[in-house]
Formats: sequence, C-alpha cells, structure tokens
Amino acid sequence: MVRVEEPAKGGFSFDLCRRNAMLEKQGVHAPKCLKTGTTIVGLIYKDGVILGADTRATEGSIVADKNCEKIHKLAANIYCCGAGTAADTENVTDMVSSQLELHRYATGRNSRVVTALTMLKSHLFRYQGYVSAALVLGGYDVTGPHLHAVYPHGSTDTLPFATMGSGSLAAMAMFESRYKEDMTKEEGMALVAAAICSGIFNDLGSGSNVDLCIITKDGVEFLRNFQQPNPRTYVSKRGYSFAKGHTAILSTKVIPLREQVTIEEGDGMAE
Amino acid sequence: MGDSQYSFSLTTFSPSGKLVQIEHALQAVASGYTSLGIKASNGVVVATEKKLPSILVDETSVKKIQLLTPNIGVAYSGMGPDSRVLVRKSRKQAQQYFRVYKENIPVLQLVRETAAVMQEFTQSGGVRPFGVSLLVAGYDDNGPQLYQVDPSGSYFSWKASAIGKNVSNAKTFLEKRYTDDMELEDAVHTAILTLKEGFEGQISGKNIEIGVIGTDRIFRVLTPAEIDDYLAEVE
Amino acid sequence: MAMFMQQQTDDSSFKKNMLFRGQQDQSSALPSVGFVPAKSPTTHTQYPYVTGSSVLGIKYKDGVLIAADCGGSYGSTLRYKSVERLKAVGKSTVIGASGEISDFQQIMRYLDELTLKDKMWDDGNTLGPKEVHNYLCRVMYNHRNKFDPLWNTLILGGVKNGVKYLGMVSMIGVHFEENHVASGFGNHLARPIFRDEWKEDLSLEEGILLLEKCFRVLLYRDRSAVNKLQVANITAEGITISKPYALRTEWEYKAFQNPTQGVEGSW
Amino acid sequence: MSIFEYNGSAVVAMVGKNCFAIACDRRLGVQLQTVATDFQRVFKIHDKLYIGLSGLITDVQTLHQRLQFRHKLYHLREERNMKPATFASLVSSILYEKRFGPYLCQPVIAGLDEDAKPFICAMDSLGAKELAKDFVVGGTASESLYGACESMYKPDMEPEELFEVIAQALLSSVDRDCLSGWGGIVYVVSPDQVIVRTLKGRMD
Amino acid sequence: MAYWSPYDNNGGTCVAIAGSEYCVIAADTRLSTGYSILTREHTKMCQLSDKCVLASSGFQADIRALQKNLDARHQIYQHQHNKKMSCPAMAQLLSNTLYYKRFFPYYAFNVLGGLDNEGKGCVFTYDAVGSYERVGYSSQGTGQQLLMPVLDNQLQSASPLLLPSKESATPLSESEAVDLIMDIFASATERDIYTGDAVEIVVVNADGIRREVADLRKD
Amino acid sequence: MFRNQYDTDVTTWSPAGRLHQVEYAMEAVKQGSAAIGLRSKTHVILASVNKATSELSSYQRKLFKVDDHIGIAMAGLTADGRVLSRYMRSECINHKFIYESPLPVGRLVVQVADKAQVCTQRSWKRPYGVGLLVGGLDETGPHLYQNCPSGNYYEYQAFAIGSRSQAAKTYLERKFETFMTCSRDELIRHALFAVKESLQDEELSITNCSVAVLGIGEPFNILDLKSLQGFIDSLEEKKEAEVETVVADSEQAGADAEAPVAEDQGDGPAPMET
Repeated sequence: MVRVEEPAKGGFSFDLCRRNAMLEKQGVHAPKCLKTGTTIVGLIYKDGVILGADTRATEGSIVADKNCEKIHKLAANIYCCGAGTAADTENVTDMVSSQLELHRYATGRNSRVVTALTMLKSHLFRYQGYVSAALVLGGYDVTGPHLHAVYPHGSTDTLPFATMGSGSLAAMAMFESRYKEDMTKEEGMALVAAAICSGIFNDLGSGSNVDLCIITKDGVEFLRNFQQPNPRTYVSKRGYSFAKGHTAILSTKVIPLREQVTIEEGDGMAE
Repeated sequence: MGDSQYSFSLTTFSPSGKLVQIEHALQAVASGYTSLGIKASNGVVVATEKKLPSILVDETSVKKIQLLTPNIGVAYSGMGPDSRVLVRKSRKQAQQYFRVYKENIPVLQLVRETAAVMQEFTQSGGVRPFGVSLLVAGYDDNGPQLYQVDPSGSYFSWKASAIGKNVSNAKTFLEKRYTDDMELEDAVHTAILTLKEGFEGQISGKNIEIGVIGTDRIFRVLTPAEIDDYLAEVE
Repeated sequence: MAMFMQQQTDDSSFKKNMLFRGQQDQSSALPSVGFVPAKSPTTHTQYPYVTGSSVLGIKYKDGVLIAADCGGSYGSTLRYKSVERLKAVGKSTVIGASGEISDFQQIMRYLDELTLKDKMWDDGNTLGPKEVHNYLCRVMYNHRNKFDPLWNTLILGGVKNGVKYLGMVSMIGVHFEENHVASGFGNHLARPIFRDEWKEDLSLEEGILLLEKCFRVLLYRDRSAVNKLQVANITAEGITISKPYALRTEWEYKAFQNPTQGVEGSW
Repeated sequence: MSIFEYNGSAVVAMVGKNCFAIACDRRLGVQLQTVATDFQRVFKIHDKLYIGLSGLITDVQTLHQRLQFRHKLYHLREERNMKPATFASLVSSILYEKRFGPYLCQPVIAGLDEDAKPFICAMDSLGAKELAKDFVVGGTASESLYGACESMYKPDMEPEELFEVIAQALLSSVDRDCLSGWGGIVYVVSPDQVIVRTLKGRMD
Repeated sequence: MAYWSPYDNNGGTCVAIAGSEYCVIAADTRLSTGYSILTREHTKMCQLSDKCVLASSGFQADIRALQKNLDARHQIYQHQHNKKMSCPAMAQLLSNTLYYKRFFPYYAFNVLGGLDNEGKGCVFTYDAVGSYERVGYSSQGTGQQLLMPVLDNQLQSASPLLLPSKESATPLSESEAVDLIMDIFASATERDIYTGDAVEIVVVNADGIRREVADLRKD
Repeated sequence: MFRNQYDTDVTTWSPAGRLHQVEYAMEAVKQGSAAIGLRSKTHVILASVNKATSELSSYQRKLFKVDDHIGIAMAGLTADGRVLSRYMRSECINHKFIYESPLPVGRLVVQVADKAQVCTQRSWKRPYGVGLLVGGLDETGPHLYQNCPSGNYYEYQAFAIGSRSQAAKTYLERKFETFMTCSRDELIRHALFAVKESLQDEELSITNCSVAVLGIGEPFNILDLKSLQGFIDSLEEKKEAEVETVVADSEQAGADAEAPVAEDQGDGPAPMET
C-alpha cells in the first residue's frame, strides 16, 4: 500500500500517541524539543512594518542553534516571526504560506495580512494551544501596513508595536520607553534592533545575532544578521591539533565512489 | 465496486477494445479552441485562442492560461470548467510536494500527478472523463519542458504541440517551423503565427493568450498590450 | 544517624523540628523541595496575600536612588494605594520591598530593633548599608531554612563614608550588589533599560528621569503597578524620601484609537 | 528519566572542505545494561547521504525503514537521488506529522550535494530543523559532544584531519556518558570515496 | 497559587586544573535565575586561605552560607592551631560541612583547588552532599557536561583506579592551562545559556595568588 | 589583705560595702606579670612581660589575637583569660558572619565586662581572675581598653596591669601626651621602654617580653623574634631622652581618630575600682 506512506492529506497522525502515553505512565518522559526561547518584535513606522528577531534556538539550557532564522516568509508582502516550539512555528508558517499561495492563485490578487492572520488564528485555536507557536505577524497590503501578535491559543492583537517570546519583556521595555509615532526607517530600524538586543543581552533564552525584515509598499528588505554583537570571545592559541593516526582504529574500509555517468544525446561523457 | 447499475464506470470497453467515452472526450477537446506550445532552447511558450461568445463578455475575467506553481503554467483546450478542477488539484498537489520536500515540484512529477487524476476519472464509478487536454509548460532542473496531457490520462513530452480545433493544421505548421535551437523570442513569434494560421477573424491581444517561461524560471502570462506588440512584430 | 532515622519515620517530631529549626540546627530530614506541610494550622507564609510590585534602585554620582510605587495588591485587585514600601533604616540606609507587605512590616520590626540597639551603643560606630544588607541576607536565608520564607524581595541602598552601596536580597536569600537593581517585574522591564542607559556619573536629575522612565514602562506593562510613586535619595548628607507623586503617561497614539480599522476581521 | 536515556546514543556530524563526516557510538543498551556492542545507528541513504538516528531503538529502526522506503520511492519516480536538503525536509515532515505522538528519536543528517557542497542538519523529535555550518550532534552524549566539538572544530578540514577531530570529539564525549560508548564508527565522505573506520574505545 | 521552592539554580560553571607546581581555578561571573541575568559581575570564587580557593556553582544563597561557614571554621582553626589550613584539610572540612546537611543539602557544586603540603597543585571535586575525590582537574556547574570531554581529551590524567597510583597532575604548563581554560570557557559560553559575561581565573602557585578576568559573550 | 567572714562568698556584701571576692580576684591580676598597652592615632601596641615559672618551663602566652582588628594582653590567671579570649573570638566570628564587618571594639569590651559582672553576682560562680588590655580598631580609630574582674572597663591612652606595672604606668603617664602622633615604630619603642620599667633589674630581651601591633592597614600580629630583637637593639642605641624628642612625622595617612580619649566616667573611686 503505497498510499499509506504518502502524507496525502496533511494533518497529524496520532498513531504513536497511545504508546507514548503508556511510556510516559511508566515514567519515561518524552524528550525536550527544540524551542526558540526567542525575542521577536515588530514595529509599524512611517512607511511600513519592521520585524526583528534574535537567532538563538535552545534545547533546555543548551544552545542548539546559534544562528537560526526566525523570520518566516508567508508571502512576498507578509512575514512572520515565530517563537515557541520550533517545529510548530516552522510548520504553522509553512502551512499558512502554502495556503496563501493557493489563495492567491484562486483569487488572483495579492495576499492580505488579515487573511494570513485569520488562517493562523483558526489553526492555532483548533489545537487549543497545543500547537505552541507565538507569532508576530507583519505585512503591507492594499490596506496599508499591519502588525499583529498571535498567541498560541489563537488570540490575536493589533498593535503599533509588538513583542513575543521569552525576551518579550526586555524588548517591550525598549519599545515602551522609546516609541514614537511616524518614525523614519532609520529610527525604526534602530529601535527594533535595540529591542532585539535588549532581548539578546537580558534574556538567556535569546542570543546571538539580530535579523531584521523591513516591509513597505515597494517591497521587502530582509537583513539577515543585521547586527552580530556576539562573536566568540577567545580561541586558543595552541589549538587542538591531532596528528594523523592519533586515534586508535580497529578497522578501515575505503569505498570508492564513481561519478554517475549520464549519457545524453549519444555523446558519451568522458569520465 | 458496488452492484448498483450506476456504479460501474461510464468508461467501458467497446467490443473493439476501445474506450469510446475517452474518444468522445477527445472529440470535445478537438472542438475546443486551439492551444499550442513550443519548447525553445531557453524556454517554453504556450498560446491559446480566447474566443468569447459575445463581445459583451469582459475578456479580462477569462483566463485560459494559468499558473500551477511559479515555474509551471498550463493552457487547455476543451471544457473550461473541467480545466478549473484540474488546475485546482494540480496546484494543491504542487503545494503538497513543496511542503514535504521544500523544493519546487519538477514538471514531470506534477504532470504525472495531474495525469493520474485524469486517469482515475476514466476508471472510477459514477464519473466521466475530463473534457480537456492540457499543455503544461515549465522550467526546472531538467531545463524547459512541455507536456501534453489528454483526457485518457496519457501524457507526452513535446518539442511543440497543439490541441483543439485546427490541430492538424497547426501541427503541420509547427513541424515546418520548429528547429531545435529555437530561441524563446522566435518561439513566441512562431506560436503567434501558428495561431494566426487558423484564426477566424482579427487576431488581437484580447482574443489570444500567451504564457512564457524562460531561464528565470518564472512563468508569466503576457498582457494584451505585450501580445499586441508581438503581433506588430510579426506583421 | 539514629536521630535522622527517627525523624524520618516520626512525622510529628519532624514537623516540630522544622518549625523551630535555626541556622545551626540542620539535622532534620527534608526529602524534597517545595514542601508544604499538611495538617495543623500553618504559621508560615506559604503564599502572599497583599503584595507590592517592583522596586527600582540605582547608584548615581552623589549617592543612591530608590523608587517604588504605593500599590498593594490583593491577588489581582489593587487593594491598597498608599502603601509606603520605602523605609529608612538608620541614618544611611533605605530599603524598598516587593512582595508580601505584612512580611515587610515584620522585617521592619527586626530592623527597627536592630537600629535602635545600634543607636543605643552611641559609640560612634553605626551599621551601614553593607551591614544591614548582610543582616537581611541572614534573616531571609534563615527563614528560608525554616521553610517559613519572608515573601519579599528587598532592595537596599545607602551611602556610608562616601561609599555608595546598592544591593538586593530575594525571599530565599539570593543576594548581590550592583550599580542598578530592580525587584519583581522590574527585573524584566527595568533592568534592560538600566543596562542600556545607566552610567557611573548620572546627575540627580538624570537619575530620577531614568527611574521615572522605567516606572512609566512598568505602569504600561505591570498590571499591579499604580501611578503613585515615591523616590528615596540617599547621599552622604542623609536620606530624603519624596512624597508620592504621579507620572504623565501617553495613551493617545493614533494606532490606539481604532486599532482594527482597515483590518476587518482581525478582532 | 527521559526516553532518550532508555537506549543511550551519541551521533555527530561535521563539515570539512568538500567533505563531511558522520559518526556514532556502537553501544546498544537498555538503560544501564549493555545489550550489543556493535550497533549501528548511522544509515546510508545513498552514496553521499547518511542519517544518524539517536533515541529509542524501536523508533530508530522504524523510522529508518520508512525513510529508506520513501527515498527508494522517490528514486523510482524521479530517477534521481535526493539532495541532502530535500531529504532533510522529508524527514522533518515525516516527524512533524506525528507532532502529538512523536517518534522518540532525533535524527542527524549529513550529505554532499551535486557540487560537492556538504550539508549537515540535526532535528528534534518533532522535526524542527537545525541547520549548521560546522557540526551537529544528537543523543544522550549531546551536551558533551557540543562541548567537545565547540572547542575542537576548525573550518575547512581535509578528510583525514576531519576524521581525527570527529573521532576525538566522539571518544572524549562518550567517555563522559555512561549510556553510550564501546568505541565508534566514523564515515568520512568526500566526492570520490567513503572512508569507514571503526574506532577503538573504552569498553565499559 | 503562588508556589515557592527553597532552592534555585543560579547557574554558572567552575573549573580547576592542577599542575605539578600550580593550580588554576576558574569560574564565570554570571548570576542568573530562570531566564534572567541577575548580575554580570558575581564572583563564584572564594579564597579560603592563601593556598586554597573554592569555586562553586548552584544556589547562590547556599553557596554564600557555605563559604561563610568555611570562613568561620577556618578562623577558628587558625585561632586553635596558629596556622592556616592546608588545602587537603580544607577539602575534608568542606566534605564534612556538606554532609552535615545531608538531608537538607546545600545546593552547591564545588571545586576546590590549591596547593598541597608539598606545593603540588591539587583539585578536589564534590557532589552536593560531600562525596569528594582528589583529581587532576575537574569542572562543576551548568557547563560541566560541555567542558569535561575537552578536559579529558587535553589533560588525560591517569585513572584513579590504576595501581600503583600515578601522578594525577596535568602535563600542561601554567600558561597553557590558563589558555585552555579561556578557550573552554569561550566554548561553554557558546552553548550553555547560564555561562557567560566574564571568566575569572585564579592561579595559585609558589609566588602566591594571581587573579585574571577575561570577557565572555554577554548574551 | 586579711581574712574576714565576708570574703568567702561573692554574693555577700561586707559591712563596709565591699565585695571581698571581687577584690581578691583583682588581686590575682596584680600577681600576674605585667601587660602594657598604648596607642597612637593609628596604632595600638600591646606588650607583655614573659615570666617562666622555672628555668625548665616556657612562659605563659599573654598576648592573644581575637580577630584581625582586635587583640588582647592579659595579666592574672591566663586560664581564665583564655576562656574570655575564646568568648571574644566567637563573638567576633559571629558578628562577622552576620554583618560581614568587624565588631566594634568598645562593644566587645562591654560584652566581656557584662560577662564578668555576672560572675560577681552569682553564688555558684567566681569572678574571672584576669585583667585584660583590649586593643582594637574600629570606625572611630584605634582603642585601648582595660577589663577588670569586677566587670569594670576603662578606655585608656596607655595603660599597664599586673605585677610591677606601677613602674611602667609611671613611664606611660610621663610620656602619654606624645603618643597620639607617634609612628608605629616609635610607639613600639615606647612600649618596650615601659616593659623595661616593669622588669626592674632584669635585662630586656626577646625571651622576657612580647609585643603585638595592630593599626590602620595592619592586622593584629605578634612581632616575631627577629624584628623584636631589632627594636630592642634600637633601644640600646637611642636613649630614652632621644625618643622623647622625636616628633612623629611618618604617620600613616587616613587616620581619622582625633578624639582625645574620654576617660571612663565615675568620679568617686568605688571600692572596687583600681
């Protein structure tokens, strides 16, 4: 049965739930999953929306990814920052991005932020918070710039500035103390970067670099690693060099690989 | 299969081994407006007539060439409503593929999926075959590609092909004009000329549609103004 | 060891021991954390009733500034609005408390007794902020050891012999000194601003502006903050604790007027 | 106890110059009891694509079978090998499908794509991809591996040097993890050959 | 319902390396609770005598209480014996002090480093209730798992199980040991969220005690 | 002293208003070899005369460190003195444990005096038979106190207790006005002169005296034999008169103790007062 193997319809499969619940009962706990502890923010400025994110992904107290991407593209004019369980934010945004594309084909016009918002919130609401994605959604559509915060249970918020994630308070401190209306692009970028940095330096769940995404009527500027305030501080002068043969080996097998030869139009390619 | 008399497929073999329903469906395609496609060395063009029953119809609301993914477009001949079903299913299929692999679906895969849908409708209970043939044009890792998919569910890769009314004339014309090293621009001209061959009435940007995809791998439906420019060049 | 065994099996003696165990008496068996005794009336604070919110403190050029609002929350109700959470201790120290108000009053009783006795010596030696801080750390830690925490985070600042001192201690005894400190929500909302904007040589005016800026953020984002603020200024000259006053806040942003305008459906 | 500690494991992949290495330990244990000492948890998907699966053995094996099936199917349909990144997405989507009843394992994927560019990627059990340019790790020894790799890794290593570094990192790490060990096996894959070496390590 | 725990983990990592005539003890200076940094400049070290330094990570209030306790006991020792306590003696005292609180333990993970009576570097490593061991190097705290394999790899001290027992001091020179510590702390900071801000390195040798501080990532 | 019927019990007043047991205890102090203390604006010096009970025995230590900032010199029953010194040490440690700051000297002295007082009013106790000179440093500068078995305590500029202390006292009384501005080393020499006075005909040497120093920037320490010998040698060179004229000019900075010593109040000498 080939069909069984195809994730034909999408959606979740619950067939291991019972087994895992049984294991849980026996005291064997499910593993920690990747979280983006995260500071994510958004801000509306004079000509559009600026989104920002840090780039640390944690697994418990360990940094699993030092430079991950938390700003996801939903459409050419709509981006979304995700905090929470990494797999959930990744997949929920991918799903909505896909739905938006179909929606665009069906309607023949550009996506609106509110459409994305509604898709997100109805999905999240359906799963009652178990899909743990906290999002900051920003975009520019025919009705202008928009910024929304989306909570894991499906509630949403419409705001001139928004923050999410474990660093949200640190970032909010910057917004609440420095926000003013109708900022220029430069002011807006500086404020968003300051908010993210505030998360990076004050919240242990957030760290590494600053990503920015500026969305205006005329397009998107995605500034990956806009700031990199946390380089490694020290590298041993001595280094760690291991001479060849340093490691004790029981057996070695060398398997040569041949390049695959493709023969096109009768012209055999020399190997 | 159930035992109701309606539960067997409408597409049944005739004593001579033919599936006449499919042949009839092909007939429906053959009476549709002409569509054609040409695979050039650096891209693909598909073109189709867009004759409307009345000048009162807003021609901008009718789209005969549509995108399935950013790098694959499709033109059809035959029953418009049937084509919409296929387009919808294909788009969804493409999205599903993308969601799994984070990679655009290769043209061949999408064509096969679409063809599989069409085949299913030749063998299932209570359904009729689709009354359209499709010309699928795309550009992927394997270069520019043009496929024709028929109501039977069969599909072929073509250098240039035509479907619908005047198909034999058009094909003859294409066979004469086609060269392997044809550039996309030439292909567009050839496509227009081919359409013009069997065209009844005055050809214009409003009553034909042209879709092209080049090395940028973005399928684009030309605007009436752009078509008019091409028409001017051709004359 | 025999004692351990007995205590582990005999529940009542275990509990008695727990109630009265002091710093030196560390022998009783406590199997795990977060222990809440059952039966018999509880004489400990096991949860707070009336609580104060953040306290902020910074060093500046001439001394130390500490600020707190006057709110006392009963759960999520803003029940009291004139709670003084800044208190002078002796002539050179001010403490500010977040958390359970009654526990803070108990702490003040301890401190009043301490400073009274200190004063009674009248020998030219006085307890400075450092001594008071260390004393408080012991008090908090010992209460924690008895599973009877004083439900407060305390901020303490002062100036003695020209040396500025600012520290804090939490309900379980974690303590440290810093150039700027904040308790409660302030730890999340004010510290980031302090870390960004605090300088060694802030003037008094700049210092107060910085505190007010942080308080405004707290007013916006901490539901238990009230707009009635006191600031204590401790310098070599002495202590002044201001009368309560309010800050100007901004609620008139265009985006706040009709937030969902143009985004129908984004309720 | 976390499920990962039921069967211990250590998997690590590292990028070199136009090559990559992937390695795992060889112990199969049920909690503290060692069951087998020649276990394999790195699997070949195709010549230049490997996956290492740490976690509950039953799920490791099931998932491996499913992945192999899916790759073969892909190969039949599309007449080509999967690109490493594509494969990673496939694994991710298979894992996320079981978001609420996950496979109890963490994959580590390493491969070379057509222009000999190495690709490595690790995932949690829900399929959240963690792309890295240097190294990725998984298993009960993951913390130790993070520490060891963070210090020992250097960019642009040639295959032999890469082998030494990954082998040292692996051996040092499993020695500090009582659930993994018994030596290791290392695959160093460059465009024209694969070197497979079995490491001698502590046998406890 | 508000809930409290008598313990907290304030994070941080400690390392000590013993050489033949030196001992290097190091710890980061971050004090945190949950996801918040309380202060970036909090020393985890405590100089117990002129040849003995304690580095501890865990619950800060317990650590401080423990340090004060040791300090007081050391003072009594000095009054009684008219000399400073030796490092091995301090190690035993620390063990006893920890075990005394066996059933309400100090949540403190300690590494004690210094010079022994012969002037050789010595490192003692502990669990929270006083079990201890003399080793050539050790690490404790949130970054322990990250650091240990590198130390093992670089220092390879003889197994304590070997008979006759071998020298446990590490083969590195003092400056190499300091360099190694700087590097592994930089590594630990990359991956452990509770380690960072700065690393404080104390070198004990025949000349006395030297203290260095190097910056680490602050995120 | 003569025996009478009121002297067996510490809790019984004599008709003359005296507590004979207490007075006897103070007599015990006078039996002990002399202890001397003196201070400047920056330093306190404690010195003692060491007397071995036999040629074959060592002498009793009479200088004790209480903490870095407090030291004592004792005369009388050194066994009692050790009990008190242990008490003082533990008070200092406790204070440091709680406040992380040194216990002010005066307060410790009062606590010790209070403790001594208790022994003068309990039938089952006896007074401590030891006199203490407590030298210490606190926020208000260096201090020198004397503690009596009676529970009395006094602050001094310079003082001596024990046998033949009168000679030393006479020396100190003659010179004390110059002490305030003395340097550390001069102060030590003054101490040695005073010790010498109470040695009578014995020659001053490192075997029969000890000197301890504490001051601003200098924790309590007992001079080792070598430096003590150095100071004794310098005495030989410099005659008493010279020392007298030397004006201290090598004072340490930061000395803020300017307060002249407030001699303890109490005008009419009570019977118990020395």
